[in-house]
Amino acid sequence: MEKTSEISDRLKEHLKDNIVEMKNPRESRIFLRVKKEAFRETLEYVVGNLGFKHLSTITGVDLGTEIELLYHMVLNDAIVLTLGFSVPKEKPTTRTITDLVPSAVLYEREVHEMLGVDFEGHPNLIPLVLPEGWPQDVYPLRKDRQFEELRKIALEK
Amino acid sequence: MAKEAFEQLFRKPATTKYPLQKASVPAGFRGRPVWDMKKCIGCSLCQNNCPSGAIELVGKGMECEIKYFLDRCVFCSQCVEVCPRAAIVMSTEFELAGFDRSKMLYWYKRSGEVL
Amino acid sequence: MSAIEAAEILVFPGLLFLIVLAFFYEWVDRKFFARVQNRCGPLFAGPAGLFQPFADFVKLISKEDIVPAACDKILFDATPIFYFALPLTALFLVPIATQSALIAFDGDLIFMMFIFALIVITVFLAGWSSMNRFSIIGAVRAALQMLSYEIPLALAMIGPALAAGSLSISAIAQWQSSHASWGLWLQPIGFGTAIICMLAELEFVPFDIPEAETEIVAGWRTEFSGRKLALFKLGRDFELVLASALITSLFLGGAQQVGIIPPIIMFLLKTIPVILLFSFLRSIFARLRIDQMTSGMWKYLVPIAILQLLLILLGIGK
Amino acid sequence: MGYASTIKVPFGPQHPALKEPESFIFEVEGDTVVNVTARLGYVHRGVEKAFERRSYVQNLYLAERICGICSHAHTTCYVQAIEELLNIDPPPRAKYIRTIIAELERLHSHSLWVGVAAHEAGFDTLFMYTWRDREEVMELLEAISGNRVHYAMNTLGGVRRDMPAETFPTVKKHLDSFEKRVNEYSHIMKTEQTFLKRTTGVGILKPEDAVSTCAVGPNLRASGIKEDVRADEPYAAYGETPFQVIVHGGGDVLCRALVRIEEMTESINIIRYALDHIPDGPVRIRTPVAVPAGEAVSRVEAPRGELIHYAKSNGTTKPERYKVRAPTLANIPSLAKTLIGAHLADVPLILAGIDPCFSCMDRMVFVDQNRDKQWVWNMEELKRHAKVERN
Repeated sequence: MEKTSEISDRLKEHLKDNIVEMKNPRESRIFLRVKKEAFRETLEYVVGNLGFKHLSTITGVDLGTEIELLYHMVLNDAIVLTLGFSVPKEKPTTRTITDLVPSAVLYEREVHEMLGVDFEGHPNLIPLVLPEGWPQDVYPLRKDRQFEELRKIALEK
Repeated sequence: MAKEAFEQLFRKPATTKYPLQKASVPAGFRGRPVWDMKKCIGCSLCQNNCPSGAIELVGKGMECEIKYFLDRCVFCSQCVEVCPRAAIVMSTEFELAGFDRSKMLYWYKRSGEVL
Repeated sequence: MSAIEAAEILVFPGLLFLIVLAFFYEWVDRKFFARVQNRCGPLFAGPAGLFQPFADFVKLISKEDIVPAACDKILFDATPIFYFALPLTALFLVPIATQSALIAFDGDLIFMMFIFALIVITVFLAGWSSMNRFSIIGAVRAALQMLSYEIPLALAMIGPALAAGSLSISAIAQWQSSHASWGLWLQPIGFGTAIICMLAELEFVPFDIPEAETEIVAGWRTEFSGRKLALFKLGRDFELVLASALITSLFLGGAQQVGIIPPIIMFLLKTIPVILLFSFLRSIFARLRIDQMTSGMWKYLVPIAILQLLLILLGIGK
Repeated sequence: MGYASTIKVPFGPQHPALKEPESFIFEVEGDTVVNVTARLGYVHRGVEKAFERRSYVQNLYLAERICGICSHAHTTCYVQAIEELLNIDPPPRAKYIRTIIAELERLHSHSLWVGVAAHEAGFDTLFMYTWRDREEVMELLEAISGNRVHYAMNTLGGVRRDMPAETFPTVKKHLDSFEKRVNEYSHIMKTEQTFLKRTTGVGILKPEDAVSTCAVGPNLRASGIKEDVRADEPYAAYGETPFQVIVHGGGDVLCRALVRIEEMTESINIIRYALDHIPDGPVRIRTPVAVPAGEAVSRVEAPRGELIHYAKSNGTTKPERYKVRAPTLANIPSLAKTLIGAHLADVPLILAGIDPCFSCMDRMVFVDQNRDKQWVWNMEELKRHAKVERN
């Protein structure tokens, strides 16, 4: 089995200055943030060459002016690579990864409805868990949405 | 399977006749929390730590009274854990369901009476 | 019609007695089923929950009767009555209180088979008329199921008739008592076939395919509520009585007079074990799929039933 | 050509085969499923948003309430993430107790599953037996933790209650009798012909499909892929406990049943080992209220498979972002693969086969914390809602 450090070395070597941030807080955890343009290529490398076949989930984080997308990829059920990049909040669009990892379909839908990120090329980008009739432009997990406001919307509906 | 099923005929039913026959709970069961107002010093730790907002302090310090909302309580016993004076204990009371939420307020007064 | 005849039809062993018996047998079935599963079963209504089926019936009668907008109103109203009346009619053909049934004629066995077919047709119409996806699937399954168990059932019922040389149920029962030999000992294969087919007729596990709860909600009964459902439930209980009574008459010697014991006691003593057998069988299997059920019936049960007939024709089991 | 040859059969939001509200609409041609659409979110409660406005201690109980069956798995995952952020290591005795509770939880979850699967197959007697015997484990959990479902054993920096050594013989006694019962189920499942007929070759998930759809847990292991977070990335006391990862190659519902049954035996052995080797010492250490800024990913093998939590802290007493992905959601894509082409009668079994836990998956009704407003529908509102639904 490959070591966590080996993988991070290989990633460093391959990506060079496309890396925004790379952390290795403990064994079997890698946090890697790349530039938006380099994400697709990185993912192809990670899935194709490093063998990270399992996508655990996609997390979207509202950073204020940007939305960060974190893809938690798992190798051999042991090493978690959290691959992230940011999209601007005004125009949060990125390409879908469903062609590379088919099971991302649900996770992308979830991020889309919760944070309003558009995944170009996604086969069916409709809300996953929010109720029918939920307003189009209300994304609950964005920081500017308050809890009380969301409850009001849910009650009015 | 047939043998297994046949054997059951000569066994006592595993279910109990619950409302007629009281269910027992083990020691350490987390039932409805009960306050001892003689011990309470009004530190408000229980209120601040309660995950479901079931505890409300009325007044301050030694004069405070405790409002406990049974309908919000999740019986986690975090309040028991944080209480510095051990003024809260979890009772073994568990048949707490009801139809009226307004009856589920327990108001612990300083005088020791409970509304 | 004399007063006695009227009393016979309406009270004993007619309508009223049969209703009480139907509730009682449902209770026996439920209680036994529960005990096999290590549960208490009905408990609160009456001693040991004896009145629970009746309480359920009263409760259902008092409930709102919801009629779906899309249903066929006439059929939707009529089928519960048919479903309740058909097994009741059939029960008059079976000897209960005396050695001969209330209505007995040569050929009533054929009439009985006809009623069994009618019951399933009623079920089919009930499901079809409610215009619900689950009901229609259940109705089609019921019809398909009937096609597979009707033949072996008829073959199994013909066995005792051949042995007794009569097509009257009462005559078959009397032939067994006069020969002091039950169909069960003479034709065990036929008895087994009949039990299996009756399980299918009663829609008991493993043949509860038309109303498979976890697949199609309540199958053909999905849309029925209130008093219609109450009638269906009562009809089901009648069917239970009918199945056990028929098995008793054809294979267990029927309601015999043994010494001073009146036929009615013998009838009860014989039908209750049959109910328990049904109850036990339905507790130890998983539900089959409709294709598995159909192919199983045609591949195995029909040849077995024919084998029994051949044995009788060869003189074994007469 | 010109006529519709398929009918749509809805399963849910209310359906006897689904123990929780979730909607599946099957397009059926004859008796064969040709298409399936899932509508999730009926038990969406906004948990992830709620995490952001509670303190770390309060969140502990919120995490527990994501799911009833795997409540311990969620809290374990939560405390692991926060402990990593706090950079503390809980005492070894606490880790052993976490392991014991986790395995007891797996026992009761799997026996619940065996019962549900039997019920879906119309096998109600087995369902009653398994649930009866499950009570034994539930009562054990109640005696250890004080509650049957929400054990509330985990806390930041350890566990809340110690297990006194004098209780061990009782636990072992119950385990012995439960093990006998487990062997009995495995015997019934392997020999009862009607049950075998309903489960063999039903809902086959091929290994390559299992990998490509990112299936997790027993579902994955029944397809012959040997992956188990407990073994591959040990947490709690699993690194010190010997156990086997159960794998079956068939990929059908029967294999999923066998994987779970055999895992139950394995769990009993783990608990026995843990009881024999539990170290002495404290069960918890004090933790600060505020958590330093950072991020952590925590994984746990819940009874249903890999559970992953992501925590991001910002140095205050409340998390910045908390993400939960429950195993059922990960298994939904594989479900679509297995359902298409199945008999309608097999649908409940296949659905049950992944051991769905929809509350877990949907997470998030707005948990009422507002003191004066109550979100309870009165009859009038309900009727109005019903009318709207009908139109």
